[in-house]
Parts: sequence; structure tokens; C-alpha cells
Amino acid sequence: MATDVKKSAPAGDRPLPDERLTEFLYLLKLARYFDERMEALYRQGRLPGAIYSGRGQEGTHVGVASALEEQDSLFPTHRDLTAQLTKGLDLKRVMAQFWGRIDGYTRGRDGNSHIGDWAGNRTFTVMSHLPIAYPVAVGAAWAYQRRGDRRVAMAICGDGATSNGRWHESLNWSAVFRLPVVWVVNNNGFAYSTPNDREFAVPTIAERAASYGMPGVRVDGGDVLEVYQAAREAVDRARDGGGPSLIESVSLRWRGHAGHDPAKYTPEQLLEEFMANRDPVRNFEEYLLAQGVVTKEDVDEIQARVERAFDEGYEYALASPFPEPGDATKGNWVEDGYWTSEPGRGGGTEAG
Amino acid sequence: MATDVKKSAPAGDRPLPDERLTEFLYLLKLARYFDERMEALYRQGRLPGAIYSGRGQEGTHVGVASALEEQDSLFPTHRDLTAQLTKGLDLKRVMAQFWGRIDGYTRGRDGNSHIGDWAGNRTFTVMSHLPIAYPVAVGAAWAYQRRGDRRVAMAICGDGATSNGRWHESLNWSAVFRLPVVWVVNNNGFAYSTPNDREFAVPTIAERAASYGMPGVRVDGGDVLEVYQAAREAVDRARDGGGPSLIESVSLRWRGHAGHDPAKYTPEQLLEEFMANRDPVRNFEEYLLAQGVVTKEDVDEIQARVERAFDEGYEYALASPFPEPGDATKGNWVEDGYWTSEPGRGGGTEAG
Amino acid sequence: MTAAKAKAVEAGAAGHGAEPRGKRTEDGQATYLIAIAEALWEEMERDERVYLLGEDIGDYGGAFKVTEGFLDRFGPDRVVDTPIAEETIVGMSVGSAMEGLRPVAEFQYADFMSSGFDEITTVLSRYHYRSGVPLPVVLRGPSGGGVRASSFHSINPEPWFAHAGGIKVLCPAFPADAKGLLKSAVRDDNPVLFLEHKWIYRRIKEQVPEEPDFLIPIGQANVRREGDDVTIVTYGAMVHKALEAADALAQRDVSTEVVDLRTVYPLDEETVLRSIEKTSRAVVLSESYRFVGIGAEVSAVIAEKAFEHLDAPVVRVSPPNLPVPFSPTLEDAFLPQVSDIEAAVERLSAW
Amino acid sequence: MTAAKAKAVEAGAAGHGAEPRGKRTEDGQATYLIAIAEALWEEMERDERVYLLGEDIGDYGGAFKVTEGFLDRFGPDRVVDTPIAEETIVGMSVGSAMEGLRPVAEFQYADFMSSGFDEITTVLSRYHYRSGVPLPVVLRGPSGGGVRASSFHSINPEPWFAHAGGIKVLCPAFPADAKGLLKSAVRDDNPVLFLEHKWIYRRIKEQVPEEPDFLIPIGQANVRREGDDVTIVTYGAMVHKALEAADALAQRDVSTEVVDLRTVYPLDEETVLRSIEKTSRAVVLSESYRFVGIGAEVSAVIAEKAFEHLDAPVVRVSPPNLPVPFSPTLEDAFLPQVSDIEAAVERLSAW
Ligand SMILES: Cc1ncc(C[n+]2csc(CCOP(=O)(O)OP(=O)(O)O)c2C)c(N)n1
Ligand SMILES: Cc1ncc(C[n+]2csc(CCOP(=O)(O)OP(=O)(O)O)c2C)c(N)n1
Ligand SMILES: [Mg+2]
Ligand SMILES: [Mg+2]
Repeated sequence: MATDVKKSAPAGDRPLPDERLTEFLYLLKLARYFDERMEALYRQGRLPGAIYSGRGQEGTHVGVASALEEQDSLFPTHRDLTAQLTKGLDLKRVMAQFWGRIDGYTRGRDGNSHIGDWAGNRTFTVMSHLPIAYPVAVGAAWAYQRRGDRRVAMAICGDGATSNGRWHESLNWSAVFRLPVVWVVNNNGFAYSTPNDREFAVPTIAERAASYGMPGVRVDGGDVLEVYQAAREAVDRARDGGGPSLIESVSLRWRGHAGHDPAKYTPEQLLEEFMANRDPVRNFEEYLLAQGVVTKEDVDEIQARVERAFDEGYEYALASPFPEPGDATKGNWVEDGYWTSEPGRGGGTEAG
Repeated sequence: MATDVKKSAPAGDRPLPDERLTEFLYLLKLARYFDERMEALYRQGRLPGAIYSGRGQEGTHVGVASALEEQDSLFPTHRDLTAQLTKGLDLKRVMAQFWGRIDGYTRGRDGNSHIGDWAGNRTFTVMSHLPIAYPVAVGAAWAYQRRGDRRVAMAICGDGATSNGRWHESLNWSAVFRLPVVWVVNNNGFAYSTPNDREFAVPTIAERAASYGMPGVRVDGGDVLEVYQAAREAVDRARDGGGPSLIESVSLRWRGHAGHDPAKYTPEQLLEEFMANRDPVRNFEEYLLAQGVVTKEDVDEIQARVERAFDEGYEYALASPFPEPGDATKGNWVEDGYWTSEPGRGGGTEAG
Repeated sequence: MTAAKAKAVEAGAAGHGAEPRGKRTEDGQATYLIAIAEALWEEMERDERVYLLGEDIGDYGGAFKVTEGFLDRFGPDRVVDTPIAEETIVGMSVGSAMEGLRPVAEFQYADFMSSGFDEITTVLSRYHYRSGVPLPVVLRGPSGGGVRASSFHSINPEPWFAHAGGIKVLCPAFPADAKGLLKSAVRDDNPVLFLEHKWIYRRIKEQVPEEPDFLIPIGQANVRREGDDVTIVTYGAMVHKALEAADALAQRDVSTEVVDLRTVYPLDEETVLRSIEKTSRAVVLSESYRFVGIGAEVSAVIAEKAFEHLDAPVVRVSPPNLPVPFSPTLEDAFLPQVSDIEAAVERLSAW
Repeated sequence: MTAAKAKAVEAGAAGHGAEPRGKRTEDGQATYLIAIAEALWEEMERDERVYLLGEDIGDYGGAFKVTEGFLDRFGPDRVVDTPIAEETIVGMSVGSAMEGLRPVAEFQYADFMSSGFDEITTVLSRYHYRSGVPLPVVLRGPSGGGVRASSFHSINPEPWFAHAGGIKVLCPAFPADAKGLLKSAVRDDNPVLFLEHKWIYRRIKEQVPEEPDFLIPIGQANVRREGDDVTIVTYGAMVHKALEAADALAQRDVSTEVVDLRTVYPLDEETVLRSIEKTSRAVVLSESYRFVGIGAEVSAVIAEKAFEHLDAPVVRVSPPNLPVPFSPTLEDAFLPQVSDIEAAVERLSAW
């Protein structure tokens, strides 16, 4: 599958101010480090629930989410935590969520990457069912269009989720209404253990865009700038009333579907090839060094910032109390005011 | 929409034995006459329930269903009664169904074209939800493939139903497994009151086939032979292991969505154009006359046969008793034997 | 009504909305259909965030003509014809509600809510509890049988959606209640499912208030008829059958109280229990299926919370969990009839 | 179990089927997981029309490893990996069953049955009643909570599907029942929904018969523990909580009878009623939601058919109709706990 994408060398003259580029590097390294540390904690039995590794796909996630403005909205899946962090989620609260604490974005009601912060940064609180947020993105985009808001909705799902009927309904509907929405498919080669060719019988997902009447492009998820530029184009087009677009960003899921999965089904050679040549983090770091945007010292400094952020997040999470048992039945109806008042913090920190 | 299809003149040398062609004419005229008579009865308040007119689309229905062999299966929708009759349903029992009688194929449990006869001629008992039989056709086709049966499943739905997720799932799945199935879209220009351009943003449905990795063709539903030949090709390909195909047959729904609907939304000029130039029944009759396959007398004789069949069906239907009230709770579980024994006939003929 | 008229009306009720929606009578009576249209019209006039979406609701005015004339008044931005994609009709409603709009989505028939089931029960019903984001979404559509429309145009889906837990479920029986409850639904900040029984649409007329702020509170049952011997707890079209039965029973000196739930979720337990305390006997009547239906819940509540007051078993009258059959003989046997209700009440009053 | 072990098991139960399925112990004990796999294996050996389909069930062996090793033995024609398209997983099952095969479809989690809801409730559940065509289809998947898997991996969907009416619904609590019921399900000519509680998968072990024709009949409840004072009617994982509570209550001289429904639809009313006739007191316990849940149905049946025998209210113990929360403090408050059950039983025994 993915290997047929030629690696496009990063543009000689840089497409973005150096601070933005450095910020990309920070996000890429944060994502990678977070992913590795969380997996270690999971293996040690120190992390409850599930983890869905985005390793190897950081270029896709940072690239697409960076193309959004603050007022734009993001509708991700379980795999897209890096995109959510890029859109502005606070790592501390993200980690509190993983540990089921009251300071997580869902107040302990959901775990792992089933997270979002609509009021804060317009990220939809992720649900498992695939791709259940796609139709919701249609509604947000329609609201922008109706109000002339010049805002854009972006939804992400995986290669496997494209086999689901909701994917079709959403793309079709968005084309009929020419909605300001960008459909992203994070094609990481597998749906759990299922390879692309058991999910669809065409070489690329991008080419399906034509059958809806929208532009589609396939990019290399190993190259964050290529992803960013394609996403930027699609976002600008949507914002200017040009309607929806489809972006297929190709990478490989380096780890198993979730923390427990050894992913024996992933061809070793394929994995090696991706890790050796298409590592979005290392590739971009080397590019910035080559371009003189950052020095070795800067990189070390960034890495140190990343590790500090993680450690602070970890501390914050474990120090945050569990929700109060008595609050379990609150917050289902708007009128009980649970979500507009301070939640109880009496759940202790040692439960479970 | 449809007008952009050039009328392809029927082939000079005839593609089928004259008896088959004459049978086509009989079916076309039967469909037309049935449709007109039933509408009249409905307007007089003498027909219960609903009627979904297939008028103007007889070429599509007779053409696609004629391409199937007896052992092949058909999965239609509410609009496709003519295709079901072509596949072999008995008009008498069809009419008993419309009047809710015990001799209808569903023993009075369902009405109108919500009909089928799986054991008899492999027609799926129609359900309303669109296009809910598409995924079921996938299963039948998969069974044929697994057993090397050289049998084919054909499913029909309308233009509007293609916006639904099930349509996508089924086409995609059938391509992944290269199943022996033919997907037919009866594009009659409207989904209830909704025109094509509010259902999808591409010029044709046929072109979507490519995005699944299957052949797709758009034919003129006004020309039963063109439809038949395309369907035949697709059926043969499927039977020979060549996988699924998509056929879009273009016509116009001459009447309202159902008996009650005056269809004021249908552009008059469009309707006139179709009725004048693209009447599948008259076109084919003229073709057979021109080809000398039938004489004027033959045509009158066929018409007489058609009217006899209808009158016999009507008599049969009204003479058939309603189901016994006490049987309402039977036949839900196989083990109660309701469907393998003679049903009660004590419901009288005057109920409702 | 003459037989012919009856047929015509029945056709109309079966979704064959050929006839226009119609108007109030001189003396201000409105059908259920008109009352529902008025509620939508008034709420759209009041709040421009309110908009309608659904299949064929614009130019055509909807399969039952509820939205006839709305497109002309409110335009295509607020009366949106959609593709046949129920999952996305719900998703569109959720997403636009998240952005501050107040969608009211029409399902052409409540039967097709099953085609949007996942977005309704997974997204709409559960989102607020997990995120705190309010979702002021109304889903509405014609439900119910008794109109010879067979299995796919007769369903009563309220048990499925009441079970979901995050959606209020309304099933009014009268025009005024329909209007007042629908207006409350549109103003509610939570998801609401509003089921319009198609048998009632053109059959039931009454005086309906015209004040723009006439509201019926969600979650309040209504004692439609006072009585001392037996309580019938019911809702929707069955309320009319219950009242018919109560009249007949009165001739035989059985005094029947009829409680119309109006809202099935959240359930007004208090009104139900107060009635049982008085009569000590309960018949729970529903058109929705018996097994794990609304009637099961009402019976369970009575059995748990009114046990002390019960002088007789809590009897359910409801159809079996089977597809609604088409043939008149079968549908009549399938649906609770007035005679079934009378028999159940008499059995209890004789206890 | 050590805490570490507990965690591992919990992870396993949460769907993180890293560990292989495992084997029977020397003395022939099998986990629920193994018993289910054996049932499928034996039925596939017995009848070549039986085949499996689902997501990642082949090479990977399924999210919980139920079908580990099946692909090697039975090949890709009988162990079919599918796209992520639940509507079509059901449609594929129905269509192939119409052509004489006997599909057993795995849902990766029962939560995703909502994604195939329309094909399940509209086609699978209603087709035989309308056409007379038998549909020997089994839908199976892991359900239930208590494993810190949060809202989308913990659902108990049996009330929705039991309400549909054309599908038998099985919720076994023990390995032997699971094996015997699943084998019966595969041999049944009607649609069957088989729910495997993921909390039980690797936690509960027992002796499980190995005879190829060992069957547990569908529709028969089982008195798991005899008692005189109070009956607990329950099923699934809650059976184990009920037995735990019964042990504790015995210390305090409360004699509790525990009825394990095993099949929730069709319901074995007779066994339930016989028990109530003996104890005159009923606690109805379920992990599925309270409102319009299985417990509501059981309570309603008791209230209607055992009224004469009741000495106390019929009490339900069940969670509120809310998304299953993730945080341990919330999930523990949400799910019925042994202490809740004890309190309910004691309240009734003191009546
Ligand atoms: C409707 C539905 N069915 C099944 C699942 C179980 N499931 C979770 S993730 C997954 C694989 C998804 O693959 P893909 O879409 O490629 O996303 P990725 O995990 O690779 O990012 C599956 C089958 C689900 N979440 N939703
Ligand atoms: C899932 C679903 N939603 C809505 C309906 C109501 N409905 C019945 S027919 C119809 C229009 C169908 O249009 P099309 O697919 O073009 O078929 P046609 O009637 O034109 O043959 C609609 C919306 C339905 N049957 N199923
Ligand atoms: Mg993937
Ligand atoms: Mg059409």
C-alpha cells in the first residue's frame, strides 16, 4: 500500500516563519515522547484503560491540525490525540483524563483519547463508533456556511472507517451543500489488523473524492510540511466558499492498534522501511537542522521542554482527585447545572 | 438531469429470439396497464394502502430483471414491482397482497409492493428502508461465490437511495470480495420530491463505480434493449467471476412518488419530453412493429392478454379471504410451523 | 364520518398527504396536524436560530404537509431539504446545535429513526453527559399504526429511545398538548424526541391556544378523566381508545380514571402514583410493544412504589412484539381495541 | 488474585486480548472465553454451513481472541474478516442465511451493534414474520461494564434487541451455560443475539461438558441458588454479584434464591413465577439500564402474574440510563454493587 508514495523533498525556501516551524517540531517531539512514555506506563500496569498509539503518524496529525485557525473546529477519532494537542488541548488536563481524574476534560466520565474541549478550542469529544463524528462535522460546517462565518470544520478518520456508511453520507452531503469542511483520512495502512486491501478495492482513498464532486489529494504523512500545505490549501478553499475537500495522508501505524496489541500482522520489512525513511519526527528535525532553523542545542532544549511538559502533566494528573461518586448521575440534563458549576473533588486520588 | 442521455437507436439485427422480444412487450404493456388501473382504483378509494407507480420506468425494470436466470436472486425496492413480475411473481397473488388477502405472498402481513417470493423465484420481500436490501444482496452473492454456484444477485434502488450509507457499504464490500452481484440504480430523476442535484453533486451515479473498483455504465431506461444488454453483460461478468458492476438506468418518474402525490414539482416540459420521446413501452412496441417481429394484431392480442390477466388478478384478489385474526401472532418463530402449514382462511372477504 | 370520508382520512393518515394541511375552523379548533405546524411556525418566528431539516419538507411541505408553506416564509436556510441519509440528518442536527443553532429534524416516518439510530443513541443521547455541551435538538416524526400502513410505516419507537437515557421523549395525544409540548421541546436545551401519532393527525380537533408563549411543561402527565375504580395509564393514540372505553364502562357503573402520560421520558411517576393511591387498580395501556415497552416501565414503577395501595394485579394491555401487519383483520387483532380495554378494566374492578 | 494479576485480567477483560485465549486446566475447567470458543469450534466441525464473520476475527483471532486458531483450521471461506461496516455485516449474514448458510457474526464490541441497528431490527428481526423465510443467524459480541472501559465499550444492549421481537436474546453468566446456549443458538433456525459479558470472559472458570451435543435449551432460566425468603431475578455478570450477596446474607440468616434468566427473550416466566410463589419477595437485578430495561419487564410480569403471592414491593436494582462512566469512583457508583443488592434484599425480607 503506502510504499507507492514518492517522498517529496521539503521545499527549499521555507513555507512558514521559523517560529511556526519550531513549534511544529515541538509538537512532533511532544507527540512522540508522550506516546512512548504512555506506552511504558501502560505496560507497567500504571495506566488505566486504553492507549491508541499515533506513533509514525505525527506528521499527519500536526500537519492537518496546524492548518486550522482557532475558530475552526476539529472532529477527530481515537487515534488523533496529537491533532487535538496541536489544536490546543492542555496536556495536563489530557493526562488527568487518562487517569480518570476530575480535572480531565470529561471530568472523569471518559478516558484516553475520548476527549475534546468544544468551548475551549473547538475539538469534538471523541467517540468510538467509526466514523461517527463525520456527520457531526457536516452540521458544524453547515452552521458556518449559513452564518457566513468564514470558519471551517475538519474531520479525521482512519482508512478502515472509510468502509462505513457514515463516511459516504457525510462526503456526499457536504458536496451537495458545498460545505466548508475538510475530510482527512489518516491512512496508516491498517484498521486494527486489517490491511487496506481488505477495506477497499481501489489503490487510493483520495481518488474517491471525484465521485463526490470534490478535490482529493494524497500526501505523505512522513512529511509534515507536505501534509500542512495540502491541508492549508483545502482549509483556505473551504473558507473562501470553495466547498469540501478530501485529504488522504499516508503513513504506517508503527505500534499495535492499542497498547495490548503486538501487531504481529504488520510486515516487518514495511515497518522497518517506514521507521528508517519515513519518520515524520526525525525527518522534520533533520530538515530544520539542515535549513539552519534550529541548532542541535535548540533541539535538545525542545526535547527538554517536552519532557518537562510530560512530567508536569503526569504529576498534575496523579494529584487531581477522582470525581465524587455522588456526581455520577449529574450532568445528563442541562438544567441540573453540573457542567456550569464547580464539580465535587471528593473522590480521593487512590481509587481503582 | 436525464435529458443529457442520447437516445441510442435499437440494434438493427435483433439481440434476442423473437419470442423473448414479444415477451418483453407483454411485460412492458402489463406493467403499464397494471399501473394505470391500480392508480384508478386507488383514486376511487377502492384500493387500500399505497401504490408506488413505476410508470415511465418499465424499460429499466423489464430490462434488468430479464437478464437474470431463474436461480439468480433479485433484491428490489418499493418501486420495482415490474422487475419482480418479470422475475416471475404471479400477478394474481401480487394483487391479493395489495388487498391484504391470505393468498398474497406475505399472507396479508404486508401490502403493496412490499412483496417477494424467495422460495419460488428468488425475489426478496421488499422493505421500505432505503436501500436496506443492498447489504442483504451482498450476503446472497457471497454464498454463491463460496459455493461456486455460478449464480448472481441483483439489487435495485433509486437515485435518492444512493445518498444512504448502506449503498456505499454494499458496493465497497462487494468490490473487496469481488462478489457476483449487479447493482442497479433506477434513476428516475426524483427521490419523492427531491431532484438528483439535491441528492448528489456529480453528473452521474454510474461514474461512482470507479471509486469502488468496479465497472459502471449509464443507460437509457427508455430503451429496454439497451438496458437489457448492459444488464446481461454485467450478469455474465458476475457469473464468470468478474465481480460486481453498477448500472444506472435513466428515466423519469411519470407519476407522483405514491398514489396521493400530484408531483407538482416535476417540470412539465421534462415530463412531456419523456412521455413523448422516451416512453419505453411505446418505443419498444414501435420497434417490434418496425422490425416485423409483431403485427398490429399481435399487439392487440397482447393487450387483450394483459387486460385479461389484470381482471383475473382482481377477481382472484377480491375472492381471496382475509387472514384469520387469530393467526396474527403466528409465524414469528420457525418452530410454530405457521409458514409450512396451510394458513387459516376464516377472515372473510369484507373486512376493513 | 361517511365511509368514503373515512377512507380519505385514512389515506391521509397513512402518509398520503395529498390534501393540504388545512386551517383552523371558524371557532378556532385545530387538528393535531395544524397544532404541530403552528408550534413550529411560532417558534421559528420567535427565534431565528430555530431551523428545520428533513426529507421533502421544503417545496413539497413534508410527507404529511406539516411544513407546507414554511419554505416561502422562512427560506431555504431555515427549511432544509436533505438527502436520504438519516445518520447524517442527526449528525447535521448535532453539529449545528453545537454551533448555536436549534435544529428541528423531521423524519419522514418515525420508522426511519432506526436508520439514524447510532447517531441518535451514541452521539445525541450521550454527548452532554460526557462533554457538558448542550444539544438543543428536536427530532420529530409520524409514528403509530391503525392506519393500514403496515410494518414499515406504523412503528412506535419510543421504548428504544426512552431507554437511551439522554433524550426526552414526548408522545402527545391532543392538539393542544402537541402544540404546547412541541414549543417546549424547541425551547428545551436538551435533546427531545417528539412523536406525532399519524392516526391522530387529521382525526382529532379541539380548541388550541394561540398565545405565542402557550407551553405545556415536559415531564408532566395529565389526568384526562377522573374516576374512582380503576386507573388506565396510557399515552398517544391509545388515550382516545381509553376514553372511549371509559365512556362505555361508565354505562356499566365502572368509574375509570384515565392518565395521559404525554411525556414518556422522563416519566411523571408522581401523577401516576397519586392516581393509583386513589383507585388501587391499574391498567397500563400502550400501542408500543409489550415486551420491554413503556408499559413494562410504568407497571414496574407502580409495583415498586404503589404496592401498599394495590388491590389487584397491574395489568398491561399492549400489542405483541411483532411487525405491525397490513391486513385489517390482522392489524385489528394486533392493536389493543376498546373492547380489550373494557375487558381489562372490568376484570380489575371485579377483583 | 494479586493486584497486579487483577490489573492484567482487567486489561484483558477490557478487550485488550493480548494474552492468548488459553486452555482448559488439567482437571477440565474452562473459562467463559474458552467455553464460547469451544462451542463455535464444535459447531463448525459439525456443520459446514456454519461460518464466522466479523472484524479482525481471522489472523488476529478477534479482539478478545475468541476465534484464535479458527482461521488455520477452517480457512478464509469460513472465517471471514470484514470491513468496518456493521449494517453490512448483518446484511451479509441475512443474505447468506437466505441461501442456506448459518452465519455467526462477531461484533468487536456489543456497543457497535448500534451501528448495525437498522439491519438487525428492520431486516433480521422482521423478515421471517413477513416472508416465512428462516434466518438462522447468530450475532454475538462482548457486552457489559465493570472493566473501566467507559461508555463505548461497556454497553448492555439486550433491552433494545429484546424489544425488537424477532430475535432471541441470550445473556449467559457461566462457562457451561455459555457453551450450551451458544451451541443451541447456532442450531436454532431463528435469529439469535448472543451477548458475552466481557467481565466474565477470563474471570469465571468451571467444569464444562465436552460432549459434542451438550446443549442448554434457549428460553429456560435456572435457579442457581435455592432460598426461602427473597428471590433475586437476574442474569449476566450480575448473577455473580447476586451469589456473592446471597452468601453474605446467609451469614445474617436471610435465605436468598437466585434465578439466572440465561435467556432474556423469550423470557422464562414460569421459573420466575414459581420462585416468587415460594419466596413472595422479588428483587430484580440487572446491569442494563433501569428505565424500560429487562428488569422493568420482569417486574411487570411479576406484578401482573404473581400479585396474589407478593408480600412486598417488587424492587429493581439497576443502573441509571446514562453513559457508563470511566472513572473508577463513577463506574462503581453507577453499577449495582453487592452492598446495594444486600440492602435491597434485607429491605424486602424485613417487610
Ligand atoms: C462502527 C465501529 N465498528 C468497530 C469499531 C472497533 N474498532 C475500533 S478502531 C478499529 C479500527 C479502525 O481502523 P482505522 O479506521 O483505519 O483507524 P485507525 O485505528 O487505524 O487509526 C475498529 C474496527 C468501532 N470503533 N466502530
Ligand atoms: C431510510 C429511509 N428514509 C426515508 C424513506 C422514505 N422514502 C420512501 S421512498 C423515498 C424516496 C426514494 O427515492 P429514490 O431512492 O430515488 O427511489 P424512487 O422512489 O424514486 O424509486 C423516501 C425518502 C425510506 N423509505 N427509507
Ligand atoms: Mg488505520
Ligand atoms: Mg428516484
